[in-house]
Amino acid sequence: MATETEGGCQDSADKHIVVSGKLIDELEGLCEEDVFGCYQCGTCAAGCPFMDEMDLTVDEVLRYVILDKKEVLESKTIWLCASCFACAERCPRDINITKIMEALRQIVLRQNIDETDLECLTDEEKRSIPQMAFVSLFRKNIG
Amino acid sequence: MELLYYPGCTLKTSAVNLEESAFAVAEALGHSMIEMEEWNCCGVSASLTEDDLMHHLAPLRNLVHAEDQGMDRIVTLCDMCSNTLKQTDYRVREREDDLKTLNDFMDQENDYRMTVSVQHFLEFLRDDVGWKTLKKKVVNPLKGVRIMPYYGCMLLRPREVAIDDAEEPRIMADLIKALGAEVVDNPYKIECCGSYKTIEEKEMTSRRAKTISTYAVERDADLIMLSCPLCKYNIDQRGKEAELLFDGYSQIPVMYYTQLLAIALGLEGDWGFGAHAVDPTPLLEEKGVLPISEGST
Amino acid sequence: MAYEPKLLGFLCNWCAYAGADLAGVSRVQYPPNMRVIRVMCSGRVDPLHVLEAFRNGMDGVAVLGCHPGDCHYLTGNYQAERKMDLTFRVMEKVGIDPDRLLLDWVSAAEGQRFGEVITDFTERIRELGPLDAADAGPKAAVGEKIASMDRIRWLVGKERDMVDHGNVYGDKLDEAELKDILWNNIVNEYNRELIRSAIRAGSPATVPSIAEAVEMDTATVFKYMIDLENAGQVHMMDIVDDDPRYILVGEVSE
Amino acid sequence: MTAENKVGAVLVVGGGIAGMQSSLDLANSGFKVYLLDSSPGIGGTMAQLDKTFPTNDCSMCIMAPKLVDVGRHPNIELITYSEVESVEGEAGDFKVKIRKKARYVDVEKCTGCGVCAKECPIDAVSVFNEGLSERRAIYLMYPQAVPLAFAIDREKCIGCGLCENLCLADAIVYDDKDELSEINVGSIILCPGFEEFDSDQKGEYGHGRFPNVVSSIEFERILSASGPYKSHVLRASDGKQPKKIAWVQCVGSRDLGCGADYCSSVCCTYAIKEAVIAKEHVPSIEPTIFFMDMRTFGKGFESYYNRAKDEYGVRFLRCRISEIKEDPETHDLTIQYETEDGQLIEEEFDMAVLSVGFTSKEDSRDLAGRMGIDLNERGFCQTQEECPVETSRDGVFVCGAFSGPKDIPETVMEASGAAAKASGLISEARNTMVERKALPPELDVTGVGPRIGVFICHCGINIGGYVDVPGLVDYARGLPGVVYAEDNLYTCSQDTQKRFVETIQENHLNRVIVASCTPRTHEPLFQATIREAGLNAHLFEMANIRDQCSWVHMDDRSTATEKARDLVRMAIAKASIIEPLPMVELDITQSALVVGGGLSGMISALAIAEQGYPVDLIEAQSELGGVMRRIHHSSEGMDVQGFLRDTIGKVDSNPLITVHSNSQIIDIDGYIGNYRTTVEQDSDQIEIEHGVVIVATGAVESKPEEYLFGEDERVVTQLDLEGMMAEGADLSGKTIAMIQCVGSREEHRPYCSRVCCTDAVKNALAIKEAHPDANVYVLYRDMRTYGFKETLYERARAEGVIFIRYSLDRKPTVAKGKDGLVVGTRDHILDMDLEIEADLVVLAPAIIPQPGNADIGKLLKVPLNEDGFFLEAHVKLRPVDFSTEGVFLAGMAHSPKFIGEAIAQAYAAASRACTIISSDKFETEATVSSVNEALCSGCGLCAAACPYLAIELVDGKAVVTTALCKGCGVCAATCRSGAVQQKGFKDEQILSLIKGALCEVL
Repeated sequence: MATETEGGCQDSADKHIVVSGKLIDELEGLCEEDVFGCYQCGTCAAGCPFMDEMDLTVDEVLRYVILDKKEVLESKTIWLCASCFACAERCPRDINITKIMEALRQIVLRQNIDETDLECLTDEEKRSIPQMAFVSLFRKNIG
Repeated sequence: MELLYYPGCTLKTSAVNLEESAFAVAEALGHSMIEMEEWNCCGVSASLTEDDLMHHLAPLRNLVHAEDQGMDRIVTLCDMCSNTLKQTDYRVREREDDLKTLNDFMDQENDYRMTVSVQHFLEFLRDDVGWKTLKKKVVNPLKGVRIMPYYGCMLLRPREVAIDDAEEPRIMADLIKALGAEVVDNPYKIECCGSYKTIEEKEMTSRRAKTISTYAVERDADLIMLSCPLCKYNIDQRGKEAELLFDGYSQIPVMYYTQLLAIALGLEGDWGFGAHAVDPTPLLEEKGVLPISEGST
Repeated sequence: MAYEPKLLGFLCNWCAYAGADLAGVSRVQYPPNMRVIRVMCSGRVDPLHVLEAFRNGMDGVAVLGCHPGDCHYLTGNYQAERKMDLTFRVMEKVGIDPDRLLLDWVSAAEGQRFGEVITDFTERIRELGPLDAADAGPKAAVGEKIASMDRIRWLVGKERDMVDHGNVYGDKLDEAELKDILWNNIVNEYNRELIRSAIRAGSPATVPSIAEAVEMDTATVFKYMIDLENAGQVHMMDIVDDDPRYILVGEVSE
Repeated sequence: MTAENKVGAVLVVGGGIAGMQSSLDLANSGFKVYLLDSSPGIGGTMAQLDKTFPTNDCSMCIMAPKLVDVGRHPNIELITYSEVESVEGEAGDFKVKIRKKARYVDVEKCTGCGVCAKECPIDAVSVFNEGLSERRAIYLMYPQAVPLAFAIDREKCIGCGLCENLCLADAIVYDDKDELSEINVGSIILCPGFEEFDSDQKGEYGHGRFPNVVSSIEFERILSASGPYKSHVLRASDGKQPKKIAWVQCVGSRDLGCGADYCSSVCCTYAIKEAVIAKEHVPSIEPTIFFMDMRTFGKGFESYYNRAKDEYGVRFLRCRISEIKEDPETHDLTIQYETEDGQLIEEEFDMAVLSVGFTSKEDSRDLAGRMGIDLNERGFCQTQEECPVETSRDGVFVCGAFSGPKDIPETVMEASGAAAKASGLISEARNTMVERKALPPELDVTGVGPRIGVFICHCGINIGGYVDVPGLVDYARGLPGVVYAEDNLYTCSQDTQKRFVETIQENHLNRVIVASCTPRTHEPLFQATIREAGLNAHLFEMANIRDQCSWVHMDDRSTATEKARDLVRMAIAKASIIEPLPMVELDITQSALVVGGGLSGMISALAIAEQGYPVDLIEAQSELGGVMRRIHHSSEGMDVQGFLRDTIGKVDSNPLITVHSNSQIIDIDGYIGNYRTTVEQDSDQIEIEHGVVIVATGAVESKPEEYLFGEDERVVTQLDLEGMMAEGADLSGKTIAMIQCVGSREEHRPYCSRVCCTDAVKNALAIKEAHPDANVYVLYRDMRTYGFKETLYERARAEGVIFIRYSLDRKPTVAKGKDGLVVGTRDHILDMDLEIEADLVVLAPAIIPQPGNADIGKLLKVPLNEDGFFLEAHVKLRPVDFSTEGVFLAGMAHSPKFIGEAIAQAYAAASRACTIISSDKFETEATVSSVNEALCSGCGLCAAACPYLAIELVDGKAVVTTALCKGCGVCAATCRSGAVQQKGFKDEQILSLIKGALCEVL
């Protein structure tokens, strides 16, 4: 971590995530949310502050899980989620979407594929950004 | 009265000005903040997976240390600490078996007897001090200062740990009125500031800061009041950087509620404005709430 | 030439008027500015009389009656108290300084005190200066309109009864609550009158233009427009680029 | 409970449209009705509505006739501003304690003039106008309220006594107390209605904080002409006319966040109505509706939705928004939504309307608790699909929104249904508590010159304040034929009416003129009084010198008086030549003919038999049951085949019901009360006499012509699937793809078959329960599992059934694959092609009308609508009647519906039929047409003009069937030779009115 390799930091390597059975069974232990309860009303997407940067919209992520399309684990969206709970509070089906996003992240992290690599940060930033940001980031993005 | 204070990491480093102003305010109101003897990282951010009890250990230890000191309440300044501690407190109260596992696992510490509650400093001002008494203590009312309250999400969501109405919070608006300033209501006050995304998604956080601050500028607010050090960094620092991304955009100052409270109570001190990307001093002087001190930047 | 305030005094026959005579007999000297009207009881003085006085150019009005409990007609002075309370409120609302009205009690034996009361009142009005008729005239007229409304005179008339003996259901009312209801009616009627005069000044008028003229927010003005339309005093003539335009209706011109 | 001590009266709790309909049915079938309402006037929520879908009729215009009928029906006793305290006893004999709350106004004396409210110093929020405007402490709920009487809101009133001082009718009663009374009834109908969801609970939409966010019921008041804004569409923040209005659907429905796991059924359609009506009021308005599934499933609703989209340009956006933001300065609103292809858009709106759902009322729940009525867990009254109008307690019935969210047609059907059950229970006690006033014999006025009495009313100051009434009396005294004239303060008050009778008899008057308010509400009252004085009711004429004279010329007294003089003179001119009109009575064959032996036919037959009247049930096939024979389990878990078996058993064993199977109707002759029908049963013909006809011919499943149906036996319909599963088909491990809207909601058939979504979900659940490892996909356009059926949709998703939406322009494809069938479609969220390897494809075909409807229609002279179903008299308020008197409609012949709804409508048809056959006499209209044969040239013009076929040519002369004649007078105006005249409105009478209006001296 000491040397700051300007060129060294590149986007995280393409991950080869292995998921044997159905996604919904993988999620079983991690969160007991009734993903199938979703009727694609779009409220979560309409209320998410980070939708512009997301490759999959929030309801598309849920749809991937329902249709068991494993590519959802490679999407940028699950890492962009800042766990602000706006979607969970507003979902008419009372599904805690924030927990589902965390569970999806955990599936990847528990195959010890880390999302974050701190090379890209300048020293100055390491000093000025509040520690709570780093602690949160490590907890969320590193297995 | 004596308040058992849980600082958390950031309050000791980049948010020292929040701590100092809070200490000064507490004292001026006749209370003393006593830092916990034993405290460790609050375990931000709360783990949301069902099977992960491990990450609740850190916050639980803090609750146990408070019980050891014989106190029934922890006061926090940082929104994220308050949220994380409350979520763990809520979970162990809801599920005794988790508490039992955690208690059995902790061999050095005593068992958590659920006698401690977690209170954010804003809640303390509202519930224990009360706006009326606060208003009486204000000697230097912030007359003519238009302040936009910004709550972020950690104080209001998830609903089990909210300190106010999640859709229409009033706690900061009441505080601003008590300080004699004008409230600039706004629809962005409960939208996320970008939180820890600021590390890897700098532009996104700058855009968030610009959206929130532009609204304030259009309503000719003078400054944004908030309570969380990470929100402060994202809107203040990333907002300043947004000036490079969007020409013609200028970031308005951001302040902690404790700094404004200290000024209103007429306390002496420099409140650590140096740590702000946009120094609020010129504005405060122009509004006549701060004495024109020579040589200030 | 120094400003000499024009004053009017209503003196109740049994106490204040007698007090004034006693002052005369005792050669008590007091300024000559006040013209006196003798009434049998201070309770006879109608708010409209006071407002009419201001409308016609008086700078100050005094109503002097018996001390509470001394009234020859038992409760006349209590009625005066309530009627003048209404007058103070109306004056405050329409923008005539309530200090220009004095309500006081002078007994038949207080000749000396009568002189002092008159002298102090004259000085008070001299300080306040003359009442500009052009400005106060229309204000007093609006005040009279309010003070002559059925429901307001009924509330004032029944106030004592309802507070001391109880209303039609037999329960005694809390005075402060009754005062709020009275004040609420005065404010509403005044605001409606303001709005009517704003429309009169520039008809047809839109809600935003009225709001600006009467310095009220558009939501409140709109709420009053609904009341006025239901009462048949205002009519929505048409809607021009999304702004309804209102005209006065059934206005019997003074 | 023996027949003797059954009480012939019914208590109806709740005076909304449901309470009014059941009360009228019961009162017209010979039962005493106590109609109780907790508010000062009846009318319920419908009174608050502006227009109603799908016809856009003004709600008050279609409800007012029922309001007035209920208000003055001799068998209905109105108990307003009252609550039920307790109910003792059992079915047939209940003792009900009632608390009549102190109203502080004497209902008999108050005439509703409103002088008191004008001056009352208290401001209170008008609940009727949903807080958009204010009312006083003394208030009238709405201008057309019945009874038209004010009430004092005791909490708000400060007791200052001003209203008593102002009231001319001396109707104020300050020492009014609550009264406890007890009534004895045979059965009880609960229809207390519902409450709108309080949208303040959805903080994210800002109702209660943002002035420009209103609820849908508030918007109804905004649209209403009697509403606070006089029907101008304005917004509260600045009174401006909004340009962009957003409707937000599912506020408080389909939302676990506020404990509502059901759909409120009506919000989609009423939102479309509000958008369309707003657009009609203000063409510049741009309405947008944010929705999840567009649930326009009722009769005529789908084409209503299409017209809104195509003709009115209402924009439909399929996204449930997360919040509404407001700019605190301008109060404009911003809504962020996700488009169907995943883009996030932020858009500004001037105003937002929250389509709030239904919740149960708190005091209805308390009442049910006190009466021991079971509620379901959502607080609505628990009912069974076998009989949706019965509660858990014997003798207590339910209708309307108290048993669940429903729209007005279904409410009216359930109301008549509840009336059928309530009266069926006590049919032996019919006519026991209903007294027909003994009337003196009618005075014979033939040959006696006119002796006219003129009664002119002050109506407090409503007339007297603006018209010189005493002057009018002197003027009338001078006119020819007038022998008596007087004025009184309130002519319609009880005491004046008593004096009326004496005055007529003392002065031997044989014509009566009353100059007062509108004949529409008061003519029957005065006619009944003069009939009690021995005069024929039609020797009477009114002059409307209030609603159309004093009230509308307030600022010009002289012209008002002059106009009043003209109106009185006109009435007097006609009075001299009016004639007594005999009340024609027809005798009724007290029996019914039911066409169609399906579920609806059988239920209505049983209901009529329960009332004690014989029924002939005509069934084309050999056995009863109709399409229900192919249904094995219902969406609410009812044992369908078991219920069908024991219903058929009841029909066969009922002595009053004669079943004619394998029978065809050859001819139906006659009219109401006197029908003769020829029925052919395997070659021999029999003739049946009966009084009424109930059409219950049902409907059939159409044959799909797409998705390889008929070409591959693995493509079946939902009914086939039910049959297969009943025979235990093994579907474990199989993949089943269901396709909805096959033939429905298409260009050539623009209606929704209503039941297929729930049917598909029901069958999908059945498959999953039997074979958990089966994969079930449902391809749909809008999931229309409305009402409490939403929970089925929940359970299906929870069981892992996958729902994929398709649009009309991208229909799924079915092709033969290697071993299974390949169903191709596109995922609506991912916008990605999907292929399903299906072992079985199940289609939901459209439900189409019986082919034979056209012939039955011709025989009964009743019309069909453009979709081929029968056209009822009025889609909203007479859903089971035909415009031709005496013919009624039930079941799927009306439109596709569920088993429970068909049963409710069957009972309703029976109740409506019994209003006619429950008495042997039928009083026809008096002002019917008559033909002077000497002048009639038999040209047939009159017959062509009559919409009711009440006048026809018989051997070259026009003949009127008085029973069918509704008294409109069109034939008289069409006749070329003056042969046809309308009694009471003869040409000479109308001409006399014209002459009276013009010349000063008659």
